[in-house]
Amino acid sequence: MQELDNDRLVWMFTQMLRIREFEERVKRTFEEHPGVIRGHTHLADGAEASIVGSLATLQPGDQLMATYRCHGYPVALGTETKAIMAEIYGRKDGLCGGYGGSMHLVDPSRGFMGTSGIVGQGIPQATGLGWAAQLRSRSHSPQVVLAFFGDGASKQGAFHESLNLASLWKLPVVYVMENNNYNVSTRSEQEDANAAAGEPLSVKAAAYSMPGVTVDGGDPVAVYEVVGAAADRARAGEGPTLVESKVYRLSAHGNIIAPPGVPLHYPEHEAITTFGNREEYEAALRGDPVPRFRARLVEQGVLEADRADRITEEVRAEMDAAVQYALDSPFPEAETAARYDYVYA
Amino acid sequence: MQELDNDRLVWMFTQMLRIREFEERVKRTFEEHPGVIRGHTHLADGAEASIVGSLATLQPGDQLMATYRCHGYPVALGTETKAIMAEIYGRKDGLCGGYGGSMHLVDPSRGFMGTSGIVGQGIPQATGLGWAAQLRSRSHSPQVVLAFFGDGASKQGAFHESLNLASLWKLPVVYVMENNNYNVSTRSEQEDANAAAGEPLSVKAAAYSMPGVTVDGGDPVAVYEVVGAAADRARAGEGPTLVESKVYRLSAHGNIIAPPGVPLHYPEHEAITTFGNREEYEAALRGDPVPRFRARLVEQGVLEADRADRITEEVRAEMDAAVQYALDSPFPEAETAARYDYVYA
Amino acid sequence: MARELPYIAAVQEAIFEEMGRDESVLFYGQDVAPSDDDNFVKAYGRDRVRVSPISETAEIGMAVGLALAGYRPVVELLMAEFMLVAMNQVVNEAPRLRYMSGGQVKVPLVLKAGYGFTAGWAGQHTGSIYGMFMGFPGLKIALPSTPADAKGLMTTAIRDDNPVCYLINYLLVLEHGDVPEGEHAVPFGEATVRRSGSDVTIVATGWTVGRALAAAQTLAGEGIQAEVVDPRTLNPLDTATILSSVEKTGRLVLVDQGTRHGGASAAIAAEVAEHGFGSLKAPIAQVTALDVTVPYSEPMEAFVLPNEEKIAGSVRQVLGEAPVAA
Amino acid sequence: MARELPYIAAVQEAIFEEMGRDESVLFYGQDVAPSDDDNFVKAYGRDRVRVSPISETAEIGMAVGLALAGYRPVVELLMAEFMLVAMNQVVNEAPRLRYMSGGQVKVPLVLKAGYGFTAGWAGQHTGSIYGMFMGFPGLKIALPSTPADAKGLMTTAIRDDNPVCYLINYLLVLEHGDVPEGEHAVPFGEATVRRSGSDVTIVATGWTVGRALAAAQTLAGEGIQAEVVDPRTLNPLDTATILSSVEKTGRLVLVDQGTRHGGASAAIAAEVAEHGFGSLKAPIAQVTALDVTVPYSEPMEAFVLPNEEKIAGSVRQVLGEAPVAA
Ligand SMILES: Cc1ncc(C[n+]2csc(CCOP(=O)(O)OP(=O)(O)O)c2C)c(N)n1
Ligand SMILES: Cc1ncc(C[n+]2csc(CCOP(=O)(O)OP(=O)(O)O)c2C)c(N)n1
Ligand SMILES: [Mg+2]
Ligand SMILES: [Mg+2]
Repeated sequence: MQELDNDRLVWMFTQMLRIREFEERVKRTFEEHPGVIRGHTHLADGAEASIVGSLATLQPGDQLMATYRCHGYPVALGTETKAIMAEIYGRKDGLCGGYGGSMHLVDPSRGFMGTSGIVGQGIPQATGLGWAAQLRSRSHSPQVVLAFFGDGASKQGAFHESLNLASLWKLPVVYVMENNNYNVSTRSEQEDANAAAGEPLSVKAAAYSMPGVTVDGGDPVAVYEVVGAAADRARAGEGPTLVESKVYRLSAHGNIIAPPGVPLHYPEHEAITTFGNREEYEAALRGDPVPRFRARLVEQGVLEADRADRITEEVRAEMDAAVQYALDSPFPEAETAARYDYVYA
Repeated sequence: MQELDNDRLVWMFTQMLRIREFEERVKRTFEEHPGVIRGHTHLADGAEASIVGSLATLQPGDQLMATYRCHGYPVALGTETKAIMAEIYGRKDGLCGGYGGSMHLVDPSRGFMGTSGIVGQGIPQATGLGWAAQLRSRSHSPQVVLAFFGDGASKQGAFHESLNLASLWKLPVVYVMENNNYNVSTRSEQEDANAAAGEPLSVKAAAYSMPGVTVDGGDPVAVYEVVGAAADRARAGEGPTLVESKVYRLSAHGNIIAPPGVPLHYPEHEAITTFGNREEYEAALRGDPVPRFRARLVEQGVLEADRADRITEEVRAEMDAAVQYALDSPFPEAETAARYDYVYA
Repeated sequence: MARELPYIAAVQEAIFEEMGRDESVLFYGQDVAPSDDDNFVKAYGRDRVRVSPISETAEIGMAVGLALAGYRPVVELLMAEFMLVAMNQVVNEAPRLRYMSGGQVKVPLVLKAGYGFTAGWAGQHTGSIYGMFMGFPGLKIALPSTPADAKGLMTTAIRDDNPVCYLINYLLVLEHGDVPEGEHAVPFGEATVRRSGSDVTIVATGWTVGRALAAAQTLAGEGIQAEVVDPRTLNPLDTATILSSVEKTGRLVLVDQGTRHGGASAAIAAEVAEHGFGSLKAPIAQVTALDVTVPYSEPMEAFVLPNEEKIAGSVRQVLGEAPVAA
Repeated sequence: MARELPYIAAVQEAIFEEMGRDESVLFYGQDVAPSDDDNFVKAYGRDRVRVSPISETAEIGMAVGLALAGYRPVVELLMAEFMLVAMNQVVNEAPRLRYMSGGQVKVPLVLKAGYGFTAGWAGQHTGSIYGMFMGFPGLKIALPSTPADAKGLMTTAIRDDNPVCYLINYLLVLEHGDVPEGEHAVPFGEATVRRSGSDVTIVATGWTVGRALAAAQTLAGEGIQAEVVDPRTLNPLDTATILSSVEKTGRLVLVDQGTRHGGASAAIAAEVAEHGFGSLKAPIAQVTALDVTVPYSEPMEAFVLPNEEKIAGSVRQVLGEAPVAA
């Protein structure tokens, strides 16, 4: 694991900000351009530190998989935000040509091998990437796979089966559970026996004889260190690790679910709408990882306040341009739905 | 949990013997009456102490579920062995009228709610019985459900999902894993990360914040005590327990798998056929729980040798009669396959 | 007395009322009442109403166990695809246990799930996959297309002593319609004729019923009288009503939100090609979704789906065909 | 050069040979080579040949990941029912990822499983459930009925850049037949005519091909010439060959080891009722398994299945039917 020098720290801050500003624009699209986004979107706001801290450990050739809550990864990996936004808007110039949409971003050229919209189902796929990485590591430098998923996903059989196999075969995978304490509107302690007992979810690692670590997912450096150590271990052939990264989702699970014709929007967070607990949500806002990290870097003299402002402006301009690009992009021709060369390779 | 008095100990020995003698006859049927048993049978020889020690904890109203390796439970519960054998022979007088066969014994009148032939799939079903038992316990005496399954089954997602739920809801279920160290011809340490690390499989309980206990499944009294304590805990509303009961399967996984026309038989144990390890198998034979328990009872003066012999003779006569009864029982009328009142209630 | 209700409210009303009538009815699933401030919880308590983890295999498997123990669980599964992770429980356990036991047990349970959410939900959430449940004797399948049926079929599903896949069409959830107050049960296995006509029979389910009726309206303007039949349940399938309609019209167009080989319309075509062949004056046409995964982008998504124009076009085509020479 | 091999050996030979030709082919699954004393392990090593836990969701999900990373996994799944616990990976992941990605990825993998083991394997292990895979564009389905095809279709399955369900009929595993030595690939989507005839077309797959040929033999003695067509793959489905046979014979009997509404024969009936209607001189008959779970006891099990007599009887019936009056 490499030391984080100042440039890298600033890069991390920048990526966190890029994710945040991207997601804000996705969210605002529902207000500013009603009807432009359809279906279901899920935002990464609140998880930026966890995502960036994790991705900062990647080396060339490494790969990752994620869930429907997937915008943040390709943004940080360098996929063009124009292409991501155009995908979310269902446009021809979208990352997946409009075939995939918000839940199904894929950018193999950057190691982002895709997502599953079905809870937990990306975990075994990432484990398969791990086997492939193990084989590639025989002839290349050691490679690692990051598997991202939610706390709720750890109650799917797929989680259990995959972690056992990865540990047994010492696959170079780091399982990063982004624990935001909610499955849609259900709280962890309502659905997880460990959580109900006040235990961290990383104790589940014991069932797979693998290390389990819990980390503050709001601190990108802490995440970097924990995921980095796990990645080093994986590269050394010592097998997988379960990392529980504690985050707070700052938006509702997703936009409202409604049939065509009903204007979509983001409701308030479930802490408020389901449990009437506005204080929980506001405490989370006060601990927002993006301003927190900015303040820390400024305080530590890593980043000057006006440089931070400049970065912020640049990022905002990038994201505004992404929105405009996506709005201007044409829809795919209807008949291209019948591209059977996309059905069968 | 009740003290095991001498009568109860003798009852336990008798049930173990009944299971053993029953299974021996199933096995011998392949030699003595070729073609009479079809499909796939799985024997409980070696697991008698575990089964009987577990079932000895049951109280009226309690229920259980098991796997395809299911002959032993109803034998010990008092289901007529004639009816069980007739089912295995596909006869009209079979326990399930010939519809189910060896893998699908059911006797709801004795709390034996059935089996699944699909690995792990009975576990959530037993968990559902546990919810029902929890509800019944509100108005009746506290009731318990035993869920039996193999070591291999603990690598199915169904295991993981069920144990979490049971712990979360404090369902009165005892999960009894019969660990015979094999999935067909694969050894536990080849497929289980805990086993590969030399850990007991009961450590998996940590992932569900429930107690996990490992017990010598060759000792019916030890099993009785461990399962009994777990059942007491369940009845007290304190939730489920995972019990790993270590047994050795004394026959091959099942009879050979072959299409119609090929005579079926039981091959040697996989320790020998797959791994060439005859010593492992012979050591297991030397530790055979049935003679071991007999010797112990005789030695402790609980059971006189000649009474044990008499019991043995009675049991053998019962099982011979079961075979004869099953051989004599007619086949179901072919057209009764179309009993649509069995398809739809 | 009937009043207007949205389809989804009619479904919930049926569950709520059945829970009031029968203590053995339980209701649980993901995001079912995480807060105690919920009508179901307030009326029936936490013993009977629970929120569960994202564990479909356990959720459905538990339903099987509960049913064996004498309860009538209704499991909220949100979307039909989520049953795929637990498909063995759905098709290889629940519907088989009674038969395998020689009639000793019964397995009354309801798997409530949505399907066909072609509203930008993209590749993994939009499947009209009801056809894949049709090959499993013992498993009933209900596909309500109106608010009244949504209530009536749910009532029947809960009372049925067998496992039922009760499939909500997500595109219809806010459709309003008259729904009877109080007890309302629609029998399984009885198709309904949504519109009478003498020239062609259109069979449609769920959301496509509305598309078929719209097409029939257009066709009426051209002097073509289409009869629209809604089977309402795929198992049991009321072939008698379909056959007698085809006997009258001599022509059959099948509409399916699912893919062409996916099951429902193909099964109906096969029944009619065998048992109603003598009535047929033209080929049986299928208007199904294209054989692709549903794409996200709106124009592509629309292109994939059956619609009024495709249905009307297909009707015109089967009417244009000359009667078959012997 | 061909030599006699049992069907199951032909399958294994294809895998073995493809592994020799292409390093990216991997082979794993439950009870695949637990001992190192195994030909696959000796030839290709533990990097490429592994025994896995009873974890179908992980096994199949890993195959998807491996395929995305450029490998060609062949997963041993033993019996088709065991895929039911992992059905989302099979039908909602593997076949959709390419399309959803706008063609960016491909997912070459083979799911090898048995089906139809109606030999006393009772309710949960005997399903002929291939039909339920037919509604998922992107997912190919191969059903070899001879040792030569067993080899040739496996070779093609491994080379195919898409997910393939390769389904072994368990009743055929010891059937012997000529199998070409060395490279042998049977193309997907090409039905084969197993017997020519002019009076009726019988379409059959897997184990039922033999039953259909036996029935055809019997019928020949009565002066009836049946043509027996084996589609070999259900997706792609070679409707052209079936249609041209029906054009010649005017009559169609479909044989299916699965249930009546389960998919395969219904889908074929629907295709012909739409595209071959003009050729039909009689109803399309389906000879399928009864709509029950397969019972254990031999006489009941036999009663449930299609067989020579039922097929021959059905052929006589469609030939007895008067040509349809217009
Ligand atoms: C198998 C399955 N069941 C249910 C759903 C519906 N669903 C979508 S997201 C979600 C919550 C997931 O929670 P978690 O894993 O914690 O991830 P988060 O959304 O909080 O990031 C649920 C229940 C699904 N997509 N797949
Ligand atoms: C889901 C599933 N996968 C595979 C099988 C095939 N199978 C039947 S028994 C068995 C081994 C089970 O091992 P274990 O759970 O340890 O039970 P045991 O047979 O040793 O009692 C396997 C793999 C199955 N029946 N179901
Ligand atoms: Mg979460
Ligand atoms: Mg075992």
